[in-house]
Amino acid sequence: MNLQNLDRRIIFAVLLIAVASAFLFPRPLHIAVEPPVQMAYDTLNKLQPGDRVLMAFDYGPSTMPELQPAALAILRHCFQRKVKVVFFTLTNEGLPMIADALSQVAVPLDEKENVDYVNLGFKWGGLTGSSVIEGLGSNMQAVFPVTIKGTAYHDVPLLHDVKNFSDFKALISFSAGTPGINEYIQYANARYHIPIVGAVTKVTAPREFPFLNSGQLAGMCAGLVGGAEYEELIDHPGFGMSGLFALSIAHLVVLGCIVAANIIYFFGRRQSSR
Amino acid sequence: MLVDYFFPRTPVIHGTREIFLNWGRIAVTFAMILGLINLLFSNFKKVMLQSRGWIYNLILLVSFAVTFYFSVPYHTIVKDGAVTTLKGTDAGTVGFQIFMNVYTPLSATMFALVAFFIASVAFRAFRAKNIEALLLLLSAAVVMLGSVPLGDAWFAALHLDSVFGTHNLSWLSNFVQSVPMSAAQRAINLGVAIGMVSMSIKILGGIDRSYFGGE
Amino acid sequence: MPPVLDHATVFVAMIVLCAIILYYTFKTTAGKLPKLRTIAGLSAIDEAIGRATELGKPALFISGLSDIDNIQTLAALSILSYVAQKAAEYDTPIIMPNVYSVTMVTAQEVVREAHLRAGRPDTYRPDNIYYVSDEQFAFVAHTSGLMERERPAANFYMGSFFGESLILAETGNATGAIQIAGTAETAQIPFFVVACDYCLIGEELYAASAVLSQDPRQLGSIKAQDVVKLLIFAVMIIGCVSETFGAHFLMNWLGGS
Amino acid sequence: MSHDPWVWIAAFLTLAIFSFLYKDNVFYKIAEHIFVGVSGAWLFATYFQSDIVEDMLMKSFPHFFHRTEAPNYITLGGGVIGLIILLRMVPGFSWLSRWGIAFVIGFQTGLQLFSAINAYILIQVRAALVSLFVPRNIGLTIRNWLQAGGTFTSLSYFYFSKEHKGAFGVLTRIGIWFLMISFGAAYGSTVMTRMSILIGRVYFLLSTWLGVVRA
Repeated sequence: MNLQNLDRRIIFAVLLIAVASAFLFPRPLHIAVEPPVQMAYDTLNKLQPGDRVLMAFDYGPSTMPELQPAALAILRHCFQRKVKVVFFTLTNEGLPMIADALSQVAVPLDEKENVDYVNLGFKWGGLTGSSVIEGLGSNMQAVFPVTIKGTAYHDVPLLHDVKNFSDFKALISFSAGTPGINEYIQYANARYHIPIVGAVTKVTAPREFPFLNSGQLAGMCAGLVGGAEYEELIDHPGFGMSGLFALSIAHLVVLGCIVAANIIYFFGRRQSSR
Repeated sequence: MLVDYFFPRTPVIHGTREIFLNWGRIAVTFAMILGLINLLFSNFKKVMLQSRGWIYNLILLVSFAVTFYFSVPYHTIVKDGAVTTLKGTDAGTVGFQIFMNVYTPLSATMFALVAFFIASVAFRAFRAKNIEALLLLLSAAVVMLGSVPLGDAWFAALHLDSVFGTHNLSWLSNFVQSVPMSAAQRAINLGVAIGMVSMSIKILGGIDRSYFGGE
Repeated sequence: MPPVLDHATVFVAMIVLCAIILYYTFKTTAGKLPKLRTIAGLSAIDEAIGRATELGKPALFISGLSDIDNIQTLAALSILSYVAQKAAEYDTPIIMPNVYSVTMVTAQEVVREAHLRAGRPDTYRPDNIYYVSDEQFAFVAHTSGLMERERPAANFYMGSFFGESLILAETGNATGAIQIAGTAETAQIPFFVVACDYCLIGEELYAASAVLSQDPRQLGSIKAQDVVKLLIFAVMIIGCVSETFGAHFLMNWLGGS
Repeated sequence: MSHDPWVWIAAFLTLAIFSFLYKDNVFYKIAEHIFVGVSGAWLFATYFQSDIVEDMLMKSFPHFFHRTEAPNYITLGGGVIGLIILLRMVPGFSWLSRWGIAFVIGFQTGLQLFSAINAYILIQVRAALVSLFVPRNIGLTIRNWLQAGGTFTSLSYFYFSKEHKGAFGVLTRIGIWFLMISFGAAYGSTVMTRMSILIGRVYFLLSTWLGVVRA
């Protein structure tokens, strides 16, 4: 048998089994919390019961494994602090993400819709979302006259005396691209000075570091790892934690493939040169 | 467009740009109708002729029809005297359920196949046959190890940190990405941009018309 | 959003670039064509079509996952024009599934013209160039299935690709096809480089259509691109040296701090 | 184990796509054709609702939708371009569709020409201008040499007017090394994102569907 042309289905099977067993037999990983995540946690931990925050779910199913862990952990943290949450999204794909977060966190914690949280739904704000963000800064009711369930804005107790960004303590952006966190920094933070906390995908994280350094971002979770770190901070392990273990295992499988391929290659070359 | 860039604060011109972008989006929807007619017609033909595998073409037509029926129309709901209009794609409709439980898993699973191919390519193509291949696989391995907590944990377990201090694997991975990788990518981007400018000028000047079918 | 430079700077740069490109484009005549280095992926096109012909299998062409408004797609269709002509001469069918209907329509024109040039208008099959879905992964699901069933012997991936690049390239590899890719998407180049037989890297995609056409004006435009690069080399050397000695005039002109 | 029939549908489709890794089969073919059908109809529904109905018809004929704002007929322009593209299907008028396509190409080419010069040429060149000697900081000096040298040599690979031979060949060879390091690093850094999508699907199967893993 020629190992150099190993049936690739064997590799597929190894990877699938490795990932599945990582979930079935999880091992606790020692997670060091990075400063950006700690900053995010500290910012939200300072909130008082009754304070309000905005949550923007600007991502869809394809980036869900990366961003949902952070979203769930941060939402749970807010509810633990008795902070009231207003949801919206600038992308149509964000709606199911909000629905999923609510069913996983708000429903089990028995939070009341329209009192403890409200979902304003989706609004197209142009390619950069600027028209919606500007609107939220000046007159929120004009942008979202009704909630996603069709309740009129003034009939929602939570929104009773809410006019614009100044009635919120923070804007939390779960962002997969544009429109997303950079637009909130550019329009909402620069003009209305609302603190921005964010969760972004691992690949887009490097370009956000300058904003963390300049203080335009008050904290950030990057990818699944960031989500796992936040879970560690609120002491509620979830998908982020178990996912991170699976992720490490998957990386090892890929590295193993590279190592195995090279060993086989050198061994084969020696034999043929003889 | 060029005019818009140089006079961005002129409201009339800026408005024109918005209008053009808007027209573009509307035109795309009409263009999609053209594609859908092509798709439905060719599948219908195969079903009618009962050509090889026609049953799958029928499955395609049926799933299109079912989704179309549930998601395209607007529904008016009267509840407690209040009238709300729901789109067939809004949360809570059957169309939305199809999106969440048919479209989304299909799309995500298709995307997930990439993970398997990443592993199979690692086995097939990352062999140190020459210097180029060696550099390729070394930088890949460093960045991969540096991006999961395991890499630095091993680094510490081997007591390498007593020699290198904070210059651990995640430091090295960041260095590789921010220096040689960004330098090479800058060169690629420069080349791409120059090629793009020259291609644009050829198109705007009518020098390259091959995409139009020659003439 | 990248930082926006002073408009005067951009304006000057644009005038200079356009002037260089137009000058060389119109100066070059059939008499003295510029000598260019060989581009590995291009010489392989004939070989790939030839092999498909030997095996009696079709060739597969994908013009990327962007609409016609992306310049990469236009570059891809230029290459298609050459590939389709070669394939028509050898009487090998080209299959081309599409993500966008306008690309499909344009590609049909391109292939029809190519068959006319090859003198084989009778073998043109518009049904082989068809629309699949605007959705990225539905298109990929269809195309992967197609590769397994039709087993094309030559696969061309030209244009802009995204997360799906590796699915196409690895499925194609498993079916034993010769694969030639070309993209200017920086994030996908690595996948094509490792998984395909040949890959046009970045700018090579744009240069390809000019080289394939052997049209003096188009070749002149490549000469112009090289002159622009010489200019950039000069700016880099002067800039780095002057930065070393603490003179920041170039940096300031480019809007740096 | 889930009792929701929608979850079972999603699980079936997930497994059907994964089965392609073994080989092409009936289940994959079913899933593939469902995907093409459903995605076509669903995307059309969202485009139709947001672009044709809300952006075009509602703005042009507001009274018809019981709205009070003034009609804005300009949005109909997108519809006109769209119809021109559709004329392709009418024999004898297909030449007109070229005009619709030409509009889209011309518009976008102008747009891209501009951003290419600004973002990809000037700003990239600027980033490559670094000081080649930083007093009392050897680390930064080396870093800057790698930055500038990497860009310079990699760009020389894209110089077409000269064969890669002699002294120029050495330069391009180093350029290729930088390109290879960058490809390896880019590959390594995407592993994480791609793997997390696979992990999301496996988690769906084990937790949402089978319920053997608790969050």
